[in-house]
Amino acid sequence: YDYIKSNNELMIATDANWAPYSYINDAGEMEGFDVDVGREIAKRMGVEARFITPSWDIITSGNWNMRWDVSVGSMTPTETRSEVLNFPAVYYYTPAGFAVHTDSPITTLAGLNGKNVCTTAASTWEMYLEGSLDMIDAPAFTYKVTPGTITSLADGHTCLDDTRLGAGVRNDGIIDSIPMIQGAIEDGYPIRFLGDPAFFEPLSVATDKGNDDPELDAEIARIIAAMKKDYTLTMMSMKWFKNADGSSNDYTIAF
Amino acid sequence: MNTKAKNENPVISLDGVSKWYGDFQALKDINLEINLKEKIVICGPSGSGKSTLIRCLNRLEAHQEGKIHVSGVELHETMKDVDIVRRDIGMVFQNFNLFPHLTVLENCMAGPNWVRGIDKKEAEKRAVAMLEQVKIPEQADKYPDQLSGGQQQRVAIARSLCMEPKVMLFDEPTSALDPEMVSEVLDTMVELANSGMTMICVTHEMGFARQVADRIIFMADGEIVEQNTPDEFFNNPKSDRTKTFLDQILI
Amino acid sequence: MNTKAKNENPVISLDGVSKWYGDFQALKDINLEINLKEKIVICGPSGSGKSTLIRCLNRLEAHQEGKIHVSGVELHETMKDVDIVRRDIGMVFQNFNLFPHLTVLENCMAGPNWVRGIDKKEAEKRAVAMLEQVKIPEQADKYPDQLSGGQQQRVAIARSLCMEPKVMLFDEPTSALDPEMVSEVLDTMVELANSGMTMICVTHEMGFARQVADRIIFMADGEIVEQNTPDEFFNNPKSDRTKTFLDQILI
Amino acid sequence: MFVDTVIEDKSLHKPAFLLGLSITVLAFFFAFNFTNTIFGEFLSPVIGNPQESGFFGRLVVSFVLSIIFVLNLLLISFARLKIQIFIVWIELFFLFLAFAYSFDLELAYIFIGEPSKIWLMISKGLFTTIYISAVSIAIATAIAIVGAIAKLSNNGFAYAIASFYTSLFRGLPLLLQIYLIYMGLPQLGFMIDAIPSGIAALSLCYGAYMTEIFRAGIQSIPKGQWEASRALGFKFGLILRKIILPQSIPIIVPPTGNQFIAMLKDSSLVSVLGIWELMFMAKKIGSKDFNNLEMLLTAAMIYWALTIILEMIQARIERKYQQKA
Amino acid sequence: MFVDTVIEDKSLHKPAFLLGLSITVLAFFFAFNFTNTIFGEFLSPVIGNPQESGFFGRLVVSFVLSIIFVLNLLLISFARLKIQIFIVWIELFFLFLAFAYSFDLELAYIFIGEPSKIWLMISKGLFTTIYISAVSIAIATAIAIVGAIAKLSNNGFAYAIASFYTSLFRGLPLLLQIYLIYMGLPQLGFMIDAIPSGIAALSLCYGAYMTEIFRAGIQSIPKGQWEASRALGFKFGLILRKIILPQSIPIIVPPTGNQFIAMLKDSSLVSVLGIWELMFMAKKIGSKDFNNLEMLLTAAMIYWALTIILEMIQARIERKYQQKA
Ligand SMILES: Nc1ncnc2c1ncn2[C@@H]1O[C@H](COP(=O)(O)OP(=O)(O)OP(=O)(O)O)[C@@H](O)[C@H]1O
Ligand SMILES: Nc1ncnc2c1ncn2[C@@H]1O[C@H](COP(=O)(O)OP(=O)(O)OP(=O)(O)O)[C@@H](O)[C@H]1O
Ligand SMILES: [Mg+2]
Ligand SMILES: [Mg+2]
Repeated sequence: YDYIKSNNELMIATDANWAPYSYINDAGEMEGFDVDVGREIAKRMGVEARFITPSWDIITSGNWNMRWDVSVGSMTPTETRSEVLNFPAVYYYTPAGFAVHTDSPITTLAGLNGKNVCTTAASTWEMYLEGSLDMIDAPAFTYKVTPGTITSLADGHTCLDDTRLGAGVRNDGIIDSIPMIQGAIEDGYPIRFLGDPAFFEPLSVATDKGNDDPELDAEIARIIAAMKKDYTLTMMSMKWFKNADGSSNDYTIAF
Repeated sequence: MNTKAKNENPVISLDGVSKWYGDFQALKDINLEINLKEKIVICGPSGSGKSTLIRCLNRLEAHQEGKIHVSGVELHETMKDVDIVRRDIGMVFQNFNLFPHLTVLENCMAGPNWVRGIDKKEAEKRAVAMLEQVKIPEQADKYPDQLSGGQQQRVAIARSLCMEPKVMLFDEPTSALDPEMVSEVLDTMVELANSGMTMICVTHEMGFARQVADRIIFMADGEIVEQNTPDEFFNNPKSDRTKTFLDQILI
Repeated sequence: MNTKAKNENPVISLDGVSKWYGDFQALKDINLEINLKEKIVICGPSGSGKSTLIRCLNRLEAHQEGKIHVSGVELHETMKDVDIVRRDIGMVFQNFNLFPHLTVLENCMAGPNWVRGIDKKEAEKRAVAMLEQVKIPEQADKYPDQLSGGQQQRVAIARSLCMEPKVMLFDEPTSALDPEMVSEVLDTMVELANSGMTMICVTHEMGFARQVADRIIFMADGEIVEQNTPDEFFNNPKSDRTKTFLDQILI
Repeated sequence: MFVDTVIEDKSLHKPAFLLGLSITVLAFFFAFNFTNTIFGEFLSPVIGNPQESGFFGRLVVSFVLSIIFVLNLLLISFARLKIQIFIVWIELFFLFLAFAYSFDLELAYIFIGEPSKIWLMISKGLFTTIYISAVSIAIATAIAIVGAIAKLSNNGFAYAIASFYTSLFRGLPLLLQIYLIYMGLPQLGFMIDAIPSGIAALSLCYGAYMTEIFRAGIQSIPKGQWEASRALGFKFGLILRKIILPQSIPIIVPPTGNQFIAMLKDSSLVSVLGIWELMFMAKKIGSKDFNNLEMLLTAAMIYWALTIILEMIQARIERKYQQKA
Repeated sequence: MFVDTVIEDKSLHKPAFLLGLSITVLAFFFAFNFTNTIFGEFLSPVIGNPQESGFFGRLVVSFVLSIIFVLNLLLISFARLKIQIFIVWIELFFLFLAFAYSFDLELAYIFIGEPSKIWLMISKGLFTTIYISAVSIAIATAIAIVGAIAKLSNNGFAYAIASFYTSLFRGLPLLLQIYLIYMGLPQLGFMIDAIPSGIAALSLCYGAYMTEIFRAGIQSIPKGQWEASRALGFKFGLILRKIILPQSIPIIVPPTGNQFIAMLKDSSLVSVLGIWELMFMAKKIGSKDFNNLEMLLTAAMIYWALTIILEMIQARIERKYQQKA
């Protein structure tokens, strides 16, 4: 932590692949909910924020070797991840939900049982479909769908594109984060939500276990708690997570 | 020596043949008839179009004007059966062009077996016979690179003979050879001539020409300047260019 | 003809040299001394070790026993300065080995310019002079592939001469040539011999040997069977093998 | 390839062939229904609403298409060779564009915004891509020469190390090499940044492939060239540089061109280290607005343009060295 | 390469060189602190707790390491060539393993579970990888031969199409090609499954690279071979198959080996289509339990093994065809 102070710079890793969490805006700069949260953490530490964008695999492998200090990248804390990373503070929850093609005959979650559901490979959503989700600090949830086949693709976008081809063509439905599906719908994809959110996953700031720094972890936990308390986080969530009708979502609490 | 027999159904006839490489005219209005069993020797200074002429006969080169008939078939740009004509015309190159990845025997069997459809046994028998005729049956299992130049050239001759051609073309077959090897190749060719093969040879071996040729054709600048029997040609050349050429070559 | 002068500071001396290829002994206990300005012709049947012997002299081949000294420097496996020795020994190969990607002039300039550190102007002047000596200055800007065999071999000689060697080695320099070209190369070599160059030639051109050799060495089976002046060698051969060989070659 | 003097006749100019061709093409266009494409719309004056035109519409569309196709072939066949090639290229290019267009792409997307998306990609990504590729290519070539010499030497250590190297770095996936260098070297006490890691991994991997190419090239030069050079007293490095490598260029260049082109695109793998190169920019910008494919295609066009430049350089080098041989 | 007869002396057997080498190596090991590695632990009887041994510990460790290193070199240098190569390979292999080990990998991980992770990978992934690669390689080779002939022909259409093809498919990133085929063909009315799409994309892309290689190979055969074949009345296909291609093998094989090896690994790109090949299995199994690197390394070892098999086949082919030439 002293190191960060003396450099006057907090290096924040985040995968720039996910609007509206963190992405590259039209001016070619980083922007998004995670980015705002990261900036705020740095501000409250009294240092400058600097973002770098290594791939998800690299961030989650641990052993950061002080290339960056924290990850503010919507990471779900799981048992296995906690072997290499510390999760000092959960800063919001994101709902995961199912969706199907607008022409799909399926109307209830149960309708997806035994069907072909598409999702991102090695994601929490896939673990949910497999019934093997092991989140830490997670709100309670139940497994509501037991698909017949799970099509897991490296890139979640491909699932959305496949669904677009028609109901039952390449899959019968998908599971993804609700904001992501929302974005696709707004972009004109012929899909609709199916049922309520399936589960809420907690998303946390992460630090490197290989370079254990309890002081840093404590500081982050303190800052996140303060940000929750003065509603900074809520404001940010309202700013970034908007529904089609213009209303906003506060994802800092699970319900 | 046979007597010349003009115009009685020639194997090869050229009728006003001209050929250009780009702007340069390599053959100029060539008229020529060659009969079965005739032995023709073509000579002339370098660049006079000798190679070009005989390469037109099996259409390794294309002529642009005039007509060439081989066994009655006209050679032209869009003919379907040039392969069949080529099978009837054996050709021996200055630098042998044996297939280096095949043994001597395989080189000789390739033609009969692959394009004439003769079965392997038969093709091998024929190949061995031809290798015996050129006197190197013992080299059958070697690769071309392991042979001397003279041996390679004799294999090339045997390879052509295996196709049982009606006519053999030779383009300076001895000029890439060490002198010790020239005579062994010439011996082979003389034997072949005596067996009655129709032959057209580009060569400067005047001894060979005297011994076997029915007719000697002298070319210069893409034209046939003179053609005659060897006796007449050597002893009584008609044109001045022939005289100059003979003076140079028979010093 | 010079008289033989033994043991007065030879340029090259071999002392009990033996060489094996695997199990096969190609050179057997060779003892030989060659003096400055001497012209040596080596002959002998194929496979007798002639090429092997002269290739050992500039260490293109390694010998395993005995000692070879060139200008007083011993050739051995781990010598540092083999390059320097090699610069003093020109070598002309049977198949020329010109550098095909360089022009004739560049072929001749390469040695002086790249390894002797002579500047380009000077190297070019020398190259042109040597090309004039071998009588092909007009080919300077062509590439080797555009020359006849005889011309190529003369370029190879010029290329070696540009390094101003003390000794020239020739390994059958005319045996890959068309007969018309043999004499032009031999003429060049005779001229070179007359200019006083130390020369060691493997060749079967016995006319050449008679004309220039101070000593003829006859090899068989990896041994020096006989060495003598040309007169003695041709008219009065001592060993039976020499006689047999001469009978074959001078038919 | 040495072309025969017996050219197949321009079969296109024979009526029978032309008829056969037309019928085949017609059948083809008929089998793959093109009624609902832009052609259908184009012909709507004749066939009415394409969607409802049924069998008749399909027939008309395919008939018109096949007429266009055959006429086109016929016209081109009368042109000179160079012009033929040029026209066919242009037509194929537009076909490709039409294919891409069939994805319902919002092509305007890449030009909107201030700065426009495409400018963003080029300004932020292209330079990095070219820089990384160029440096890696240079290093890989150097490695390849050393590697080829080692593989051809009779020194046990050199041979073993070089052959282990080529085997390992050709054998492991490039992505893993990037990970290992980026994450592994710090464990040994070398802290190495993202761009140097990327360059190191690309150079080592492509160096291994190119070692094999250079080895084959050097091996193809006859022994006599070595002997003649040695006889002139040339040292090893000089022989290699001035005599052997220049002669092996015609053999080395075509597969090396392949490697350069492949490296250009594989350089996008370093984006996993957070390097903002061309592909990274394309993916990240595109995924935000769900215009993935537009951006990917834009990136692809840029790669293609770079490839064509490399191809032209390659062709020029080949022509230069073929003249001399 | 033709090796000179003047061999550099085994410098290793000269005392001065040996001393210099030892000092350099010592300095190297000292500069990169190895005290905290397994070697430190090994020497703890001498230096006490490695963490606290300080300067003395560092010196001892580096001294022991450099002694081992130099002795090892010296011993190997006395062995015969083949054995030298073998030993150096083995040592390098263990060094690589040690390097991988430095990542604190849970190697046991890949063997646990019923069925074990590695078995899962091999049983579900390996076959698919091999199947896809083998089919794609076969198709790519066929395309390459046709492409090379077209590029060398003097037919305007053939040349234009072939050169457009090589340019386009070498120019676009493979991933995009996979997407375009998988998502684009359905738009034209061809529904095509994941595996055929993957195979099509791989074949087309590698076919383009190999076209260039085959073109160079065919071009390298002298004109005389064509003329002699024609004079015997061989038809084009026969000449190519029996005369030209067999002779161009020594030139074609090394770069083609490169392509086969690269294709093996690029086949992993088809995992974006949800095909369960080797890399997909590795990533999927690994990332779930956060044992990414273990699984990646396991996959890498399998790829490497396949690469070595390909290399051995290549070496055998090269040897066979070099004997005849
Ligand atoms: N492929 C070609 N392109 C252009 N010109 C050519 C070609 N082949 C031959 N020529 C030219 O055509 C003329 C005749 O060549 P040809 O090879 O037939 O002569 P030649 O009589 O066989 O001579 P030589 O005795 O040297 O073989 C020469 O001037 C030559 O330069
Ligand atoms: N690289 C080699 N490996 C094995 N044996 C060889 C090698 N080079 C030459 N020999 C053998 O050594 C012997 C002598 O060869 P060398 O080339 O010196 O003979 P030569 O007298 O020059 O014969 P020629 O007149 O045919 O050139 C021959 O029996 C030959 O087979
Ligand atoms: Mg000629
Ligand atoms: Mg010899």
